[in-house]
Amino acid sequence: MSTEAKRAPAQKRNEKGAEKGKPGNNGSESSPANDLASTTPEVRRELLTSMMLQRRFEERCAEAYALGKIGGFCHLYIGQEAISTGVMSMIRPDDYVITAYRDHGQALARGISPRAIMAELFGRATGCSGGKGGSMHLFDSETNFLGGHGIVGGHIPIAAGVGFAIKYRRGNQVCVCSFGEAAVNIGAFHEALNIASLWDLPVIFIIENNRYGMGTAISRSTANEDVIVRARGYRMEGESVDGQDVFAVRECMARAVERARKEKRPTLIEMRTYRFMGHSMSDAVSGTYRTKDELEENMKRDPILLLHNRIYEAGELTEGDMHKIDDEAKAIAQDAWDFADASPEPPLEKLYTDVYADTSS
Amino acid sequence: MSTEAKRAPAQKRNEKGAEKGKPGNNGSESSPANDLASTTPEVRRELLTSMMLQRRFEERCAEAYALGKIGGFCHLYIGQEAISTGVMSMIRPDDYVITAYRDHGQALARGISPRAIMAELFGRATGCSGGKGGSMHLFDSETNFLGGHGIVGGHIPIAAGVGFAIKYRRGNQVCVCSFGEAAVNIGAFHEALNIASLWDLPVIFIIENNRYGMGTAISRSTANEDVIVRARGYRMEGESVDGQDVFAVRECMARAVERARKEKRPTLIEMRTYRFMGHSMSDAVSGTYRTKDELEENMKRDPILLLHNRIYEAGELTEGDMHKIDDEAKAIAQDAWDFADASPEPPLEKLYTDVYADTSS
Amino acid sequence: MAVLTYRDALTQALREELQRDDRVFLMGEEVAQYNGAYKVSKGLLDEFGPMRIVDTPITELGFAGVGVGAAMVGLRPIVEFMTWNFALLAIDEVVNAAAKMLYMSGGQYKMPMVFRGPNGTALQLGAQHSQAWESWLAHIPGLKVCTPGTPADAKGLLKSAIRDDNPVVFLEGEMLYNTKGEVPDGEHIVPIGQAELKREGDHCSIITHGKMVLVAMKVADDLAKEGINIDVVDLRTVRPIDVEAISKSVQKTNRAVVLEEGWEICGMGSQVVDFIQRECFDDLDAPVLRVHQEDVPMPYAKNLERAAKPDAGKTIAAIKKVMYLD
Amino acid sequence: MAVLTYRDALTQALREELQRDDRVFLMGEEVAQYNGAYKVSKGLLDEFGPMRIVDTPITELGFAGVGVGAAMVGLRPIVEFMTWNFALLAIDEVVNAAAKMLYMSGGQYKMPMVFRGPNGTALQLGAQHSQAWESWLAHIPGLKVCTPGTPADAKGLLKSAIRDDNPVVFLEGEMLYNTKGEVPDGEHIVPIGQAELKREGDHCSIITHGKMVLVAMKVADDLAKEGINIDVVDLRTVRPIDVEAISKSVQKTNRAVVLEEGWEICGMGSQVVDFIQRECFDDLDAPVLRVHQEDVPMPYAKNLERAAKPDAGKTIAAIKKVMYLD
Ligand SMILES: Cc1ncc(C[n+]2csc(CCOP(=O)(O)OP(=O)(O)O)c2C)c(N)n1
Ligand SMILES: Cc1ncc(C[n+]2csc(CCOP(=O)(O)OP(=O)(O)O)c2C)c(N)n1
Ligand SMILES: [Mg+2]
Ligand SMILES: [Mg+2]
Repeated sequence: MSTEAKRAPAQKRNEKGAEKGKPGNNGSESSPANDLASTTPEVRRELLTSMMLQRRFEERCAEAYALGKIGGFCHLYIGQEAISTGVMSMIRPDDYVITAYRDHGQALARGISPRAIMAELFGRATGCSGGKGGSMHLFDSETNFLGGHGIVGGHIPIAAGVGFAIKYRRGNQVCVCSFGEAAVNIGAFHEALNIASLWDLPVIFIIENNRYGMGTAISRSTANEDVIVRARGYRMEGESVDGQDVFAVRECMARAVERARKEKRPTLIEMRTYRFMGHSMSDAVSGTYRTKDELEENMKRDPILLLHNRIYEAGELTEGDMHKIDDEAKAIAQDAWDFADASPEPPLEKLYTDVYADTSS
Repeated sequence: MSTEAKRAPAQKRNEKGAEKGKPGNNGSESSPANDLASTTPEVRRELLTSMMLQRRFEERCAEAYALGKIGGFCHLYIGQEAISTGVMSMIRPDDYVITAYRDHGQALARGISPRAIMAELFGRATGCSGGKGGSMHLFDSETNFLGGHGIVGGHIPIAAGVGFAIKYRRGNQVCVCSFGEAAVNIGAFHEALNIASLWDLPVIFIIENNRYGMGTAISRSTANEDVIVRARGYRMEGESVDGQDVFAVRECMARAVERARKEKRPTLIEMRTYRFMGHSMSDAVSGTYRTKDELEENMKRDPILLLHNRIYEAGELTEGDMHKIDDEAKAIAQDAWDFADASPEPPLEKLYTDVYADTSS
Repeated sequence: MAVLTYRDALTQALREELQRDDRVFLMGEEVAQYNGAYKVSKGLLDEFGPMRIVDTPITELGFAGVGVGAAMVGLRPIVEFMTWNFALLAIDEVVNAAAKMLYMSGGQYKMPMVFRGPNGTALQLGAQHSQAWESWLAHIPGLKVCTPGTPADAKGLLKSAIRDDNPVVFLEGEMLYNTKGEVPDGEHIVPIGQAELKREGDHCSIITHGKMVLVAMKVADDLAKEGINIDVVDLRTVRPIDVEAISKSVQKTNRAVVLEEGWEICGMGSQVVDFIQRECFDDLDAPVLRVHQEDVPMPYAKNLERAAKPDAGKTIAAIKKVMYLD
Repeated sequence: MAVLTYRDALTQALREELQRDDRVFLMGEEVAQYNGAYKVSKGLLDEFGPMRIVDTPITELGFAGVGVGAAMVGLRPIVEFMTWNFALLAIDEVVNAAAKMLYMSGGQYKMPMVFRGPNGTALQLGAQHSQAWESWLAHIPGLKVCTPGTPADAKGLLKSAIRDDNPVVFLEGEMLYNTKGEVPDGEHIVPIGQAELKREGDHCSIITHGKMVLVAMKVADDLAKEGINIDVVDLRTVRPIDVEAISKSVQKTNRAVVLEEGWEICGMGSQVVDFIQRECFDDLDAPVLRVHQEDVPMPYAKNLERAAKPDAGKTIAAIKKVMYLD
């Protein structure tokens, strides 16, 4: 099916708003994992395009936040883009995705329209959550994007529930659930992983280990820093992978997806990454909890740079192509900004809608 | 220090109510674990006495419950007495004990007066909790018995807090916290164990694995039945032991107590046991969830029988001695019953006291 | 009409809805193999199998979240809490997830689910097992809250709750399970949000719900002998709350006592009083009085527990006070 | 008197009590190395060290329980929740353990501890991060609940809370931390349970607490210009609640509006209304009206959020209504 894998990136998935820069779906059921993860120049270019879009998009988010166009908490994903892009590139449109509050990158990589996302951050009626959710609560039923959740760990049992529904309906989708490394200490993580393994639910739990929960290093929050060991406690397959390497992410996702679709078993994956910005726009980038040196050291492993170099050295793209990809990303981000900025605020009567559905079965 | 170990059993610890049938304290700091756990005929006799008291006492509880003298939920410990007795025999009076709602055996073994316990079960003013707690909430500040808690897992973080206080004061006590195997799946267990290991707290967490949580076999609640594997996830020492063998319990407790006092490290211990009665007095002993055969098979490993045989075969006690121990236990239980039955209900004004302490620092 | 226990009425509702819609499933501790801690799900495992009658580990937060996730993608979970005391551990999933999902997602994700189980005090279960949570749950927009006091309402409301596309909190009573009452045969539905005038009288209104409905009816019987006629308004659901039914009764009787099982401060009764004084300010001949649990954790001792609970005696005293008969 | 921010007043109280009693310690997420998510514990790690200023993992249930255990054996923990929204995960330890321990143990185990952190709405934080919990917490016997609205009350009440031998819930306001006010120099203590008349007027009473005190003062200023004089009763603590202060004010003004940040149903205001109609039935010239958050989860969009919150405009409208000026 590597042909499908090849064709997939072209496939357009999202209906809302703009039509630009989404990575495709390389999911498949029959072929061996390695095949699935293997890439072609075209796929590699799509991956870079996806990561670049997230980067440029969030740079504009930072700008908009400074201008007061975005309010509340705004958690940027910059530095972790290889994970969202690698993960989303390995699943199907009918699979499910759920994540925490650091959700811009996941949402873009999944294929929610940049316009709808930016409009949501601006609190506009055209936002993917109608302006009611905000940065932490991006939702999009068309791409099975189940949010955007603000309570650390709170969405992990929800992911198990989605897995339960898939099993209940004898479906072969998977549910991908990502969260930070600091969330592994909270009860919801523990309860959900036990249930997912006990009941054989097709859920892929992804720990995005960026080494800090706000200002707390993993060594100060987690008794056993080798978090993946916990998988054994739940009789679950566990893997650790370099989250800055999009190819490594894809390979291990391929195994997890196969496991979920074929064996109906969950997987816990630790993806080692690093947060290049502050915890949120209102937090310092470095300071009491991490040094500038550490930051700079880690920025040398910028996932976009790594992928760029791989592609460039392979001679697949010229400087010109690179600039084109970058310019496109910037253009999409600009388009999203313009769209959001021109969009109306939600009408006041919306305040009282969506509290209750007026339907029943 | 084995002399101290020998003398200890005689030592009387509790002030409240009757003065009978408490196991002693063989705790110590300097001698190797094996020494500590080693027993003499006198100690073995004390252990049997302690276990026999719990058995006879709870047989009367069942009777009192049937007569309506005890109300609410009443969870009997029958079949698990080697654990309470073995554990309590290895700690000091200044150590702390906290457990769940199945607390009669732990309370008796710790040395709370049988009178005060039975009076509590009868809901009388002379009860160890003034009649306000009941079967699930036995408390006794004189023996550092911190309850008696009814929310599954709820007391596990509390135990970590006691360990924190010991560390805060640079003390060398330990806190012993026991709970059922079904509690290992709940968030509070997970959060507490991570904290206890992360902060080096002197807490001994004991899983009393009687294989069922109410009507649910461990295989239906716990993804990895080998629960002790979880200890690794918290970088914690873990041990499994035959909870029907009081000597095995003492030996592994000796190691855990040393670890807590000297290395200030927590331990997770699985003690394999079996519940001979129904989950509570209102639940069936066997039925949809376990067979009569399984029950009978397990009753062959009655911890009291096992200890009795060991002692008897060693020729340390005659039939006569045995009867004497049993008669004493029955007499203490009868005395507790009479004391409780003759005790007054709490005066009505007590309804409004103890809601708030009227003191401040 | 058949006479059923409250328990059997609930079991019937569950069975009928499980038969009617295969997206409906029941999940909770001991609901399957054990037939339910209080036997409400008796026989359902045999009829519907382990995929639809699901025993869970003791992980309230976890399985409440599983329910939320399943509801998000179109199943219709019924999450049973063995008792609502344990639901405190899961309250984040109920309040921060289930109640807000439709709103946060701008209307994209409905939550067709029910959270149910026994609420309030049984007998001598002590402080941690004897709490009534309706005022907490009614506080939360996004939730609906049912508090049936009779077998007929238990069946009719549970069927409505299961069919509702919103998260519905369904509060039962351990002490109610064995009570009996007539239940209409065939399809019996009680709409959420409608109170019922369970007894007519023009001297004083008792506004109540849930378990306390039985106490109110007894009080009405006792006082009838003294020639005092009580209007008993059973709210049946406390969110949404039927303000019109309350006003109608108080405008007729000009006097009201609000009876509830839980604690006083910010209890359901305080909200009912607020509605009454706003809607019936000029109708009231006396301040509205409330009867509720004493402001203490529930004690174990039988005599103390009895004294702590609201009862007929306290209610009658309150009624005589608002009627200036004391 | 020094002029301090609400934040600095809290920091002062913490520092003074940490110095006064070495059994006192502060525990929570980011309280130490990060100086607190809202910088309330700034500098305390340097002064008191890591054993007394303790960073915790993100495990609200776990560290709240750690606080309970430490308090049980004689320490005096101050447990900080980064915000009270997250405390829902820990509510079992607050309600079922801390609030009941003294009672369940028949008076043997005191709970000298404080649970504190920001409560209510900030700016555009969305549904899961914008909730006011005082009515839930005030519902629970065994807890005391403080809701200071000014720097002086923040300092004085926090010191009382830390010295109290009972579990005290201390609700701060993210939007209050930067507000300034005069704080008495030296040992300044505000007793728990005493309201303060923050403004005198005889036309109408505003009963409020916490963040809304500032709104009430603004309303009083605005209305003064129209010749309407408002009595502003700041409850300061909502459990225990100073019913006498409420009655005194309403008996003088014969009119009242209850202003709170949270939701309507079973909110604090409903309880205040209940007290008023019982204590001041014959004094009232109009029904008591309430101002509160709209009955919806908090939306993110700026315009919707503004419309959802209680504010001066809504409060003035309510006052004019009870004064029949509309
Ligand atoms: C239950 C809960 N506690 C605290 C918070 C505040 N908070 C938001 S994010 C965060 C850090 C989470 O770190 P991590 O899980 O590693 O994810 P990351 O931010 O690094 O992506 C904290 C403490 C919260 N949202 N929920
Ligand atoms: C949080 C919570 N959920 C459910 C219950 C009801 N309950 C009481 S005991 C029990 C079973 C616990 O089993 P286990 O932990 O193995 O202890 P055991 O009873 O076997 O000693 C349950 C489900 C409870 N008390 N607390
Ligand atoms: Mg992190
Ligand atoms: Mg068990």
